[in-house]
Amino acid sequence: MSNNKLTTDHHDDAPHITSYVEHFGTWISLILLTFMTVFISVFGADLNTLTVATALFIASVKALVVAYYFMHLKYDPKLYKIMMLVVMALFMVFLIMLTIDYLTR
Amino acid sequence: MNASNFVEGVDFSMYLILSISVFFLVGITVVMIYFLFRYSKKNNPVATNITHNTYLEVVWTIIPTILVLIMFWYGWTGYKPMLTAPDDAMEIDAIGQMWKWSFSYPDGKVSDSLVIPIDKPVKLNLISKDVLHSLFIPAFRVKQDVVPGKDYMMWFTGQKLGTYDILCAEYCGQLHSYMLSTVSVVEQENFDNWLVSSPDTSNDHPGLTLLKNNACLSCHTRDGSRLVGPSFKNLIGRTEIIVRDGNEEEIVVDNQYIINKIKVPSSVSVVGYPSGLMTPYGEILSDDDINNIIDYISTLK
Amino acid sequence: MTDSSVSQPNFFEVKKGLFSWIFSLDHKRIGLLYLYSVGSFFLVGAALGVLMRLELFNPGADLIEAKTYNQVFTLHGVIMIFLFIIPSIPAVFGNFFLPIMLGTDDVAFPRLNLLSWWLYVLGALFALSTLVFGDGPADTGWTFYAPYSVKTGTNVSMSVLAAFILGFSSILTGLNFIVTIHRLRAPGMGFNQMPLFAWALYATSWIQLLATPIIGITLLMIVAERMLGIGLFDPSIGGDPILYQHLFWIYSHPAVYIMALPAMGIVSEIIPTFAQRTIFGYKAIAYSSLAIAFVGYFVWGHHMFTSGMSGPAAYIFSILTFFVAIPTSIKVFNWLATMYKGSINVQVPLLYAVAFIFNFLIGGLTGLVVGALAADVHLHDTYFVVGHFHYVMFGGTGFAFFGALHYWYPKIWGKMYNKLIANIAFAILFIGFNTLYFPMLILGIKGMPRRYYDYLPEFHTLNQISTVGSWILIIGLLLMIFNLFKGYFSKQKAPANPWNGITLEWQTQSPPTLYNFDKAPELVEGGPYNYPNAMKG
Amino acid sequence: MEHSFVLPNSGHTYDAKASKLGMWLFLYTELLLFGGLFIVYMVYRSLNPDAFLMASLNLNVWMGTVNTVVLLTSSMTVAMSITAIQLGNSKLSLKLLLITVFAAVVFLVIKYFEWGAKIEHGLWPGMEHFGSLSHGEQLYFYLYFFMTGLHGLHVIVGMIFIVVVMNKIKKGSINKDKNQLLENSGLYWHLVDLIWIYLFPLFYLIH
Ligand code: HEA
Ligand code: HEA
Ligand code: HEC
Ligand code: CUA
Ligand SMILES: [Cu+2]
Repeated sequence: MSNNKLTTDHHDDAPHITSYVEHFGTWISLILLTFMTVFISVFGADLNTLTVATALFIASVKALVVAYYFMHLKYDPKLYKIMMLVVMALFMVFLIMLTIDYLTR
Repeated sequence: MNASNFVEGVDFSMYLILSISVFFLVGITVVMIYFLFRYSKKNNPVATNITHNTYLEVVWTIIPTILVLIMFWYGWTGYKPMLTAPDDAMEIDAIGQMWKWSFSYPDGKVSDSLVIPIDKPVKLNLISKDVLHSLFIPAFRVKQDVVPGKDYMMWFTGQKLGTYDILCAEYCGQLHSYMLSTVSVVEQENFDNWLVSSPDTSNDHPGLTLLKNNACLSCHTRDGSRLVGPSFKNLIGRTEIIVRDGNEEEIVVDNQYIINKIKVPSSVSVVGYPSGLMTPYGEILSDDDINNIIDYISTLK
Repeated sequence: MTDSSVSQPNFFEVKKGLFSWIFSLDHKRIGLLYLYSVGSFFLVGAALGVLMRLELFNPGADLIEAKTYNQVFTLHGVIMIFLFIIPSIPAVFGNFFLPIMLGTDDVAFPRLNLLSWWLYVLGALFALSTLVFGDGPADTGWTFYAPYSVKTGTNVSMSVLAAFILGFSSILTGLNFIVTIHRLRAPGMGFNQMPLFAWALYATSWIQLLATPIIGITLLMIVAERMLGIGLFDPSIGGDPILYQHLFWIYSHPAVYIMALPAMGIVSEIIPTFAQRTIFGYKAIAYSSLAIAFVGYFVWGHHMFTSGMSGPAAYIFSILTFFVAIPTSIKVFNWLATMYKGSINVQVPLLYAVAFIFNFLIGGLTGLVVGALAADVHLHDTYFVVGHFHYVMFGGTGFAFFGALHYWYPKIWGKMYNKLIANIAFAILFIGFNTLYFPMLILGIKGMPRRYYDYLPEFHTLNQISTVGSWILIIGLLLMIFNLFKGYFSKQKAPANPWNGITLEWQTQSPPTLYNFDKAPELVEGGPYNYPNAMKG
Repeated sequence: MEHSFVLPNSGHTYDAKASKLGMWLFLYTELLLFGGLFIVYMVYRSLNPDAFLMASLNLNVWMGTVNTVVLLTSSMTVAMSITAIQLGNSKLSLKLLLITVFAAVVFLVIKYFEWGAKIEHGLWPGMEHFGSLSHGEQLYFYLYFFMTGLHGLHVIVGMIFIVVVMNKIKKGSINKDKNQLLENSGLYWHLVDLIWIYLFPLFYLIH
């Protein structure tokens, strides 16, 4: 049925199956990152303004891991990566434009 | 001479763009209509497939680009001076509230209309007591929103004697279109005289003066008709249904109720009227003022 | 397929009865459901517009009270924006023709498509319920600016929820179209062989998808503040009303391109068909849609030049605003060049397309005036802006909508309207339109603010002219509608391809069969508009 | 469906890829829905940095951490359930989904206690103690309730989605060859997780 479809946007039809081990590994790394960010925030208070940056940085790494492995983005056709990138870029530009306004008021 | 120092910049950018616009509008329309006739089915039975022409396309990308950059430039240069007031500008507080402007001068004089000396930069500190307003003087080509909780300003120099309209340009509720005032540009000496003259103390009841000055009358009438809030006529002694702490109850309006209502309007709300519109006046009106108001209201029978 | 072969039952005939319509999964029926609902709301909104014009005929209070007037323009704006113009072309003609033009039998998710329509109906009910429930329709303007929208006693929550629901309806339509375009193009039809209407819808859909949620959440914040006391924009605790405006316009500016791009797509279909030659600059038109959609995201601040936004932000928004004008002007020049050396068959749809260009030029060029910082300080929130947006929305998108109606009418119903009456109606409509809105531009330059129930005496004459224009417009519009209805009941069948078009919808019978095609459609070689009867250029 | 003739590109045939593309597009709108709130958060936090810090001290970092772990674990189990079904093991897939739903419930229960504690301390808008907070702190709590509330709503929707999917697995309509719906529910669930990944540091870890 589905192989009737046009596949201009996708090349390979055999789905990639992620192994249990890989999922488990992903989970481990996410947990580690979580503890890291909590640790930095609770015990590393002297980092001051840097804490926001590190917390957000770690969160972004986590988000990337979730998207790439759990959400399978890594094995998906390029289109999905491009779309995700565009959406993120769009949102970043919103933030940047707003920052320009609020910083220069 | 222009009415204000900004007229030139604004008008230049406006009319420049309008002229370019008229040029393109007329040009494109004429060409379009010409094509409709010249290449009609009758005059040109066989069409020609022309897919593109790179040279032409580059030209008609670059020309508009240059033109819009010019437009931006004059828009900017006309706008930029509006952002910073000169240091020697005379500062006046311009207060917007539903639906009345008032202007408060440094030495305490408060007026419903703006009076300014000619050729002297004036800076208005824009204060809103409730919602968004926008102070708009078409003749001066200035406009700036008045935002509650923010202190924005606008400035200008009146350059031509005369009286001009002040309008509210940001929608602010029922009587938005009546939130009008005027600005008079006068000679310096007339201005000085005006500033020290005491407001014409007519034989108004002091309570009425207070009601007028605080814009109470833009929401409450004195003749029993309904505006935004309940009328003041026959207010004292009236039986009403109000909501207090979420419960409806029937009360008889007395002085204490009115004092409370004026100071903390959110504490009770009258059934059938929008709650939350009236702003607290506890810090604006002294107890004496409120007593004067009540005294006046009690005369409205 | 033309009617030479044994013709199959068309999609009207397969099933009958109300339920076969309101629960139909057929994209053509859903498109028509949208047409009827969108059309009805247009009339309601238009009647409100005429009511305002009547009130403004003379200064002072004549017909309605100030508060009612405020509710009327709010409802007018909400209906026209959310119930009429945003769904108009995509949901009606996009639904009906996108699959056919791509050579497929439906959109990718037919059930989701039906859900969109139901959400639309639900949202419409919410919006209109304010007439009956609570303290009447919102009186905030369609922009719902905080803090007034939080303070007023009118039924803002309901109107705002309506906009929220309608937003989701619009998102789902957009989502459906994107997937349809990615997955269901006819074999051999690459992106660059798609009709330009499909390109326009593609760009539009991305805006619907990525901008609408922002207004959704913003409006929810207003509801939360009104109902739960969660005061995110409340200035008395340091909330920032200007932040509300930012969020509102982050959606609502891109939204104006949701309104404009499909209309441009229509014009890009009509002109080559009636010029009987290939479109000039196919790629430029196709990609400029994407460019407009993309740059359009970053110019929202031009609605806020006088709001107290910072100077540097204002400069950036202003210059970006000007940059959006460039892809738009590229389109205009390409359309013009498409008429060059065509063999032009002047018919009603083409007249609407030409009127679109004229009106849209006025609208777009006045847009440039308000895009300039200095000029906008004077013109912001005046009738100049009202004139600007009616020119682009009504004169542009509205006229394109009427044009599409006349263009595809024979395909949808298999009938033809009276062409003479259609021409007369067009002429009246065009004259009425310009009489109605041109004076507004002058009023604005003279300084008359918008959302004014009452005005100063110096604005009297122009307001009267404008109101008279609205009467002319009524006549034209009623004549047009009458003519379309009459055509529907005429006995004569229209040929399957009356305009000699070559995009795929002209290959099927009129009205199309349930599954659109009963034989694989044949793509035109050398691009969708490569007219075989034209000379090589 | 009595097509006399079926187009090769028919919209009426099952198309896993279309369904996946559609799901992703929907996730983008969800991301931007929360995006609007993140914008508000960014602006108010940058305007009231100290008040946000003060207010965040009312939150229990450990509860937040536990909830993060719970959500991450549930994310892993849905991901694994997809692997299971792709390998043809519906039973295992169902079990893994059950764990996911269970984790979702745990998450909500913890959230319930957190909110309950806030309300007990009078930190709900309109309560007396709330009025005595500084403006910035009030904004913080408005945002806290609004954002975690909306997120909680998404958890509930995701749960329902997964339960529906479980039913279909039981009935066999989701199976080794046709499992896009399961994958979609997984994608949705990961999104819920993704948003929490940002909510957690933004509300709990301000120090
Ligand atoms: C269909 C809807 C639509 C479209 C397409 C547009 C298109 C544009 N709009 Fe408009 N606009 C609205 C709908 C629309 N607008 C609405 C509804 C409002 C008011 C909302 C409210 O407050 O209620 C508004 C308000 C509005 C404002 C805010 C005004 C104010 O409140 O102060 C501004 C300011 O910059 C603006 C600018 C523009 C510009 C630059 C374009 C450009 O995209 C136009 C580009 C087109 C052209 C330029 C014409 C073609 C060009 C040529 C033929 C070539 C020659 C050109 C050059 C030399 C460059 N618009
Ligand atoms: C697609 C969008 C669209 C369309 C088509 C229109 C169409 C019309 N609008 Fe529009 N208008 C808006 C969108 C639109 N409007 C928006 C967004 C606002 C801003 C709101 C706000 O400020 O918040 C606005 C604001 C607005 C104002 C400004 C109000 C103010 O600021 O105070 C005015 C004033 O004249 C006006 C008038 C009209 C008129 C006369 C029509 C007419 O052109 C309508 C055409 C229709 C007819 C001529 C009649 C058709 C025939 C019938 C209805 C049958 C007859 C009916 C009976 C017998 C019952 N509109
Ligand atoms: C923006 C509109 C507005 C302004 C300005 C305003 N009020 Fe009111 N007022 C209302 C509304 C609306 C109500 C009724 C709803 C409510 O209870 O809040 C009300 C109620 C009242 C009541 C109670 C009336 C009753 O029937 O119980 C009094 C007294 C009152 N106002 C006095 C004043 C005074 C004095 C001023 C000026 C110093 C003033 N108001 C300014 C809108 C306003
Ligand atoms: Cu004040 Cu409008
Ligand atoms: Cu805009």
